[in-house]
Amino acid sequence: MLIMRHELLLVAITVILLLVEIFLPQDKKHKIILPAILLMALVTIIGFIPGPTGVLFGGMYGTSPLILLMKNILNIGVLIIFTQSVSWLKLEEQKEKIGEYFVILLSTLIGMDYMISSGDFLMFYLGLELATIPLATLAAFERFKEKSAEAGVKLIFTSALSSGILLYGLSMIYGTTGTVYFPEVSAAYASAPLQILAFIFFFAGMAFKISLVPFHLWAADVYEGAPINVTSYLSVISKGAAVFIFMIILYTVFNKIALMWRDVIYVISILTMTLGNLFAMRQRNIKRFLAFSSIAQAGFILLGIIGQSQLGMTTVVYFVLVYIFSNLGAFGVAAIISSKTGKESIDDYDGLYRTNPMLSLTMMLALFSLAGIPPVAGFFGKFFLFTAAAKQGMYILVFIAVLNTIISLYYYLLVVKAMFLNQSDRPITYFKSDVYTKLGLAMCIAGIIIIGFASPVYEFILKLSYGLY
Amino acid sequence: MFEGVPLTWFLIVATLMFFIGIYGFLVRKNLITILMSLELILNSVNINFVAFNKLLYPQHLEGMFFTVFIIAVAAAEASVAIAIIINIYRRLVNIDVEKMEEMKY
Amino acid sequence: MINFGFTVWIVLIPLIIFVLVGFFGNRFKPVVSGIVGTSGLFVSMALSYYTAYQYFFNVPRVGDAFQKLIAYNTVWLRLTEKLHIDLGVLLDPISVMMLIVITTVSFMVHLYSIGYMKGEKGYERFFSFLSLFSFSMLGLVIATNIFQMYIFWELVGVSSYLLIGFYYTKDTAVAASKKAFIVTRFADVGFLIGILILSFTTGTFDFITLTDPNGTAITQGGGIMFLGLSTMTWSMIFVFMGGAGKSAMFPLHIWLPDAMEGPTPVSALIHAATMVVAGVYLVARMFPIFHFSAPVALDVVMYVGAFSSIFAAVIACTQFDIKRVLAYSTMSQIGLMMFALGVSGYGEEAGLGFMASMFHLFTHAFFKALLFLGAGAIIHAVHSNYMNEMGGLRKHLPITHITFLIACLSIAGIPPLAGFFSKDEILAAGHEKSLFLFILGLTISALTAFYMFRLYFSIFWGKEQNYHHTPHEAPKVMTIPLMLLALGAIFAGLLPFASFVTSDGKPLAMHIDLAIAIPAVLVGVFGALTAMVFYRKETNIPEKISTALGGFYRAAFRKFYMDELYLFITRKIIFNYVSRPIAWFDRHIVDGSMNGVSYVTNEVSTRIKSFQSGQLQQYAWVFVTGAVALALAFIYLWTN
Amino acid sequence: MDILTLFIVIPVLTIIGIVFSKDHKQVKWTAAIGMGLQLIAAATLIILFLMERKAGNMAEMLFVKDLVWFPSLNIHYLIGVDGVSVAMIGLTAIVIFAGIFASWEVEELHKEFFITLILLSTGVFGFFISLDLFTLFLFYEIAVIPMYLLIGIWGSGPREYSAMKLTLMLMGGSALILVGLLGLYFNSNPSGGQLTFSLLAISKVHIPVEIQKFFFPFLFIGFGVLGALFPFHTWSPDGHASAPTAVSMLHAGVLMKLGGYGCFRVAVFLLPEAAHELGWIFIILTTISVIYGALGAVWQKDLKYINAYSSVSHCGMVLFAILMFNKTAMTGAVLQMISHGIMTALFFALIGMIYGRTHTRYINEMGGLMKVMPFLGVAYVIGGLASLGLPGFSGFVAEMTIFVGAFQNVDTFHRVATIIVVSSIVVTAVYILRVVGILLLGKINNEHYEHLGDAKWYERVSTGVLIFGITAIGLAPLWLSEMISGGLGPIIQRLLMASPIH
Repeated sequence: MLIMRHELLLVAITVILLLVEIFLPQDKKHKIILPAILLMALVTIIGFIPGPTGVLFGGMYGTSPLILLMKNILNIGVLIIFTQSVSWLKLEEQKEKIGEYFVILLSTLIGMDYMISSGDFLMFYLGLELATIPLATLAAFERFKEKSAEAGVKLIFTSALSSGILLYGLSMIYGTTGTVYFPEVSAAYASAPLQILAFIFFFAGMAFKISLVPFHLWAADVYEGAPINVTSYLSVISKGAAVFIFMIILYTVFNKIALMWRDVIYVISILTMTLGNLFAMRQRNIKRFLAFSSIAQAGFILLGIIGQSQLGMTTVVYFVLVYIFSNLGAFGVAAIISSKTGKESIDDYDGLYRTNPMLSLTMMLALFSLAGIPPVAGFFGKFFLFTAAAKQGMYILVFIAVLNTIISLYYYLLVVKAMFLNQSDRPITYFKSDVYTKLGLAMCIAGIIIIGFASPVYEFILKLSYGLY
Repeated sequence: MFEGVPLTWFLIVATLMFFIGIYGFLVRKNLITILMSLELILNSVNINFVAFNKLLYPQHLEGMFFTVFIIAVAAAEASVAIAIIINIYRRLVNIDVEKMEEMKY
Repeated sequence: MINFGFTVWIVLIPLIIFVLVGFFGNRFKPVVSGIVGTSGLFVSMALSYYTAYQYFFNVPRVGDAFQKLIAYNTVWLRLTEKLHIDLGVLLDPISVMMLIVITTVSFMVHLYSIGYMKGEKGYERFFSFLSLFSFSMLGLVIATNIFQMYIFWELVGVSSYLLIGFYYTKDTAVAASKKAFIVTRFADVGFLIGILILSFTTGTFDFITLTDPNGTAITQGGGIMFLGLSTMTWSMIFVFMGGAGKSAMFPLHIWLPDAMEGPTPVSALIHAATMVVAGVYLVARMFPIFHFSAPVALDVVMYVGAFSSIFAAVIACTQFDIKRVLAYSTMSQIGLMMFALGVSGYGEEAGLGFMASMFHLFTHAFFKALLFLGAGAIIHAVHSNYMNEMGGLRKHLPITHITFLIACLSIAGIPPLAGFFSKDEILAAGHEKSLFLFILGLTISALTAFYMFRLYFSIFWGKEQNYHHTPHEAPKVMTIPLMLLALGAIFAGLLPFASFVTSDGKPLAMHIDLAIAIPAVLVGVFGALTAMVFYRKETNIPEKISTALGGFYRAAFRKFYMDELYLFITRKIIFNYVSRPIAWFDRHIVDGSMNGVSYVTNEVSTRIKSFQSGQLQQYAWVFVTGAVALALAFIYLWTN
Repeated sequence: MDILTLFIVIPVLTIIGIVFSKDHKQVKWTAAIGMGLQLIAAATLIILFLMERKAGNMAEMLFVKDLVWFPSLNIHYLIGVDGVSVAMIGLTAIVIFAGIFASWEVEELHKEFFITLILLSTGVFGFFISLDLFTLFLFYEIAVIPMYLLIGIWGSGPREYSAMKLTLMLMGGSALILVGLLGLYFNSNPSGGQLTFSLLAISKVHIPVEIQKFFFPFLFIGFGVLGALFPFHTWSPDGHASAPTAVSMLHAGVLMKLGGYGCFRVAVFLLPEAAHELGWIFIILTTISVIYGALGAVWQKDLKYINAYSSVSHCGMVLFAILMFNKTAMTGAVLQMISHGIMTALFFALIGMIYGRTHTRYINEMGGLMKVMPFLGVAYVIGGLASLGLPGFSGFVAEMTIFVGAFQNVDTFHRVATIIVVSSIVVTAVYILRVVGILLLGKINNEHYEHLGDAKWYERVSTGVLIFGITAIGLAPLWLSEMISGGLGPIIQRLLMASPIH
């Protein structure tokens, strides 16, 4: 019972929120915000309490300390997103749908938890679908904006197609190995052509979720169309979860054909980093800009996965943690600005420092962390990723990755330039942000600054990741 | 009556359905018909699963379970897709997939 | 044997004055800094006379040769294990002689400029720079090692730059000072390369080990051949290049005439007596190496010296600016000194050339300084530099007239005066080497006599010009140095110079060989008479002769177009065809390539913009083809 | 709290002090006091170091402190100093102290200006004391990034363009260094033991020559980009021209020395065989950059460009001397780093002050300023003569050590390169005197320059400190050169062992 505590707790609070939402009168819907955040905080804290781990449902569901850590990281991310979406939820259009937002978000989180701790492809598929389908509704959340509707359509259709291709791959796996349980599949797996086809189709399905290059085209439009908090959720939590399960499956199920998928990832990561950066250079809309930046970051994460070692796994988990804090920092600022002033273009950020300095400092720190500049955590994250890749002797790949960090530094500095250097006659006027946003941004800044220097964080992850490999 | 039909025939039919579905997805203009081609893809995978389970590994029924769940999930997916299509229709008064390109480059 | 530690003060006093006057001069009345500067120099002069007396008379001699004494030495900078730069005081005949010359002339010039510079703006700045110059020149002379000499060599170059550019509001003065510094700087690079080669082959900077005839440096220095000449010869040629730059020898002489832009006392001190002889002193200091290890370099010294001397003498005859005439005469006389060193051998008798050159340096310092100070007094009175604007001044400036005459006689080599003795020794040394050189020497002395007396007669005799206010004799404080220097010019020749300063330290019997003396005097008198005929009264003979000589005269007058050549090289070649293209290259090619990289990335990103077309089906198409392509590629790769 | 970490703590405390100070005056004085303390700390460090050495403590690194940071990757906060790094810390302290006084009149966002400036200097101090490659790289990047904000916000002219170009090129360099560091890390223990980032440990290990030859270009060009190696120097003229005074002082004076120090401490010390093999390529590049920088400076019109090109030339000389692989030349390289650091800082300070008065940096528009501002004029002439290599100033000491050191190599290739570099001092003389002649001497060609004021007290402090620095080293260089050459023992020994007997 206790083994599945993360999912059960989430289900519990979802049900509680549903009940609360039913009994709230029409005009008091915003009352649900405080309990939702408190409950989420409670779940996050309880998640950290060490407890038993093991296998349930005859191998379909299995947890290990690392998987628990991954779930806790996702919980922290969702908590920050909740705090950041408050000012958006209080707007006029979302007044009566606040409860739905929380419930749907939590259900996708439950789906991700199941996906991460899945022991066989069926549970993995169910978790995946539970994580993606509700997201489409969230993407289309703002009913009065065409962009949001278009984003919803694009998301639901491409995700359906990708799950179709994924399933075709799974069926081939089942066909060739006769089983869907991970341990048995990995035992029976050889590099027969059909099995390679199956792996590639599985890879395509996952690549869609992590928005790796040939499968990333949906990301930019959906990120731009969806409401900003949903975009941050998509780019951080859904991508993080997908990365986690992708890595686990690669290391456990497909370890027999490790040499093969290492080359696949080598090619894809170069493509992703370069194309992500090339597109991000030209963006003027902050959401689309952060979309392409997160695509490029996905390319960097692949460097860790290519490490194929305990070091690789640790650096990926560590980088995702740092990535969550830095990305949510940037998205938090963009969210509060867009909800308060409706402005979403980088040119509107001109002269931001002179009007509200604290916001622009947070944005700068977040961007520097994304770019990998010391002393913030991003530098450590990126450096360790490169160490993992270099451990495999792939110095050329590291060099290409490092060149890409320079291009990424260029467009991150473009935003910093807008905020600090450019003068503007009508900058975004000063506004006070509410308590929740301040709390959310404070958590991000704390994360960015502390995780870098605090070596115990990295060491803790390393200790946990002995099991899997 | 299945004893006579070998596994390969099933696979051929499934693959054909799969690629017809993809072709439909890429070519059709109306969102609903795209949704239909999606269902086609999912059902082709069901055939695959059932065929493999029945003919190759009859002793335990993972394939069947898989198919049941796929059908359930496909239903959920279809319902959400149609809801969004209705939402699009309310906003753009048409559901031509080429018109939906406000966000690009 | 007395301790010569005090000699350090000879050098340090001018430095202290430079610092004091430099920082606090403008707080007091100008004349205060004048007095402070002059008294400081007086103390140095007294000390150096005392040192000379002690050195020449009280120091025991080994095998009756003067010994090189290290009075003081500290390590300034340690380079490699063997090579270290020290700062110290080295006393030996030539350095003590130079101490006397520098301090005396410097004191006279200090005294003179109290009067000359009265009323000038930046009076204290002038005196601080003068003491800076004296400090660096004294430092150069008493150097214990070649690197210390190089250090003070540069300091001398800078102080001459500062002093030439004293009237810094005058553009010509600024240009002249810049030219002087750059040309000497160019020569110093040669000097530095010479030092580097020398130090690498011999492994030491120290003069004593370097110049000891049977020391390690000379005996095994020859060694490796490089492009036909031994490394020692190469190093000596480069070292001489440094000396040639400072002493305005032929290829590097262009800065000396322009250096006349500086105030006249500066020209008197720097461009007559001290700085320009630094090159001669350098060759004298390194003479044993020149003689034993690099005879070829010695010949180079001789030819350069001879040619510069004749070249300058010819130009001097055509110039009208009296300071330019004196400048070219200095160049010619120094050419003679170099020539004398070039022809000299080593040892008692063979070292005649060496002794003659030093002797000429000694006497030349006095009468050339006198000539320049005299010229200063004349310019002070007439407010113009040009000969043709002067005439008949002997009535107005009696003292200057007499002292100027003595100096002219002395430089022309008329017997009782100092010039005769030293020039006679040079001609004797030249005679020993070869007859042709002796004749060359004679022609140079003739030309010298001619242009000196051309100068004398056209200033003091000839028609009186209409001066806007009648020229008045210079004040007392200016005429006293003139008279003292005149005494020097007269009696310096009588000193038994050979018993003190010789190539190997052993005294040399000095005798006047009539066979050389008579032709020299005759030639001198002949030159003077021709000048008298030309210029004593208003005649048109000079114009007729100059038109007769035609092209040659015009070329000589235009200084053989050397200035234009240098200007062409620096202005045209270096500026337009070297540094401008480099600046352009840097801005466009190197910088351009960096910008090009960023341009290409931007271009690529706009070009692939359409990849993200917004069409859902296009996304799906890329999705499927991507997956299928990946699958086919890896199936193909992995199955066979 | 050992003395070395003090160099990180003092700037951080100053930054905190500035954050809490209210008006412009308080900000300025906190910054000044902070950096004054830093200068005192540097002086005490030098004295302590010399006493320690005199007391016979011949350990390679002194005041070593080792805190484990990431146990699994064996990353330590390992700090320690030898002769060279003590000298560089002294240089940084002087330049930042003068920089603070040179930016006394920064009005716009003055609090942020001083914070970023001191953050930059923290990065530099950290760089010079750290012995662990990871911490070294961390401080290196901290020192580079504030440049963007400093040039971008407070700069002049095409500031965005040059700020972006400078940051991207320097980060490009640091990218190369990163690859090199990882290469070193993964080859730091061929016998299969615990991999380490520590400089001292890697220097004890023999890395196979093939691997060395692969990583040496990465490291040398990486650090060379900051040390103005020939093709990668183009950020320096633009960057300095549009940077504010204190920033270009600190940048040209100290940051460019980070490049030289990095080449010397990481590239050559840890990969000696590769240094010998590939050294000749970089000798050609550095010789070009020496002559190229000098000749480039002759043609420039803008004061800052002239100084920027001269910095390229002098820094090229530093890298050239490092590649000579003998003790004298390397001591000369470090001396040149220090002397050029102070000199360029002096030049940029004066240019800033002149620009503050005449509001133009084009030399033909100005003239005869000596009469109007004698103090600045004299200071400029002193700076010019020092950079010219006049004895009595540090320039001469450094250049002579380099030339004598460079001459120790016998083969003609080295000799020709040395002679070219030696002849560069003539070109230096040409452009220095050209500027002094046009700018200071001659008649005033613009009537409303007549009433320009001379240097205020804080400008005198700033230039005074720097001029004292140059003359002190120039007159009594023995203690400094002994200290530096003391620190060079191990690297020279390694180079000798590694040098192929040809």
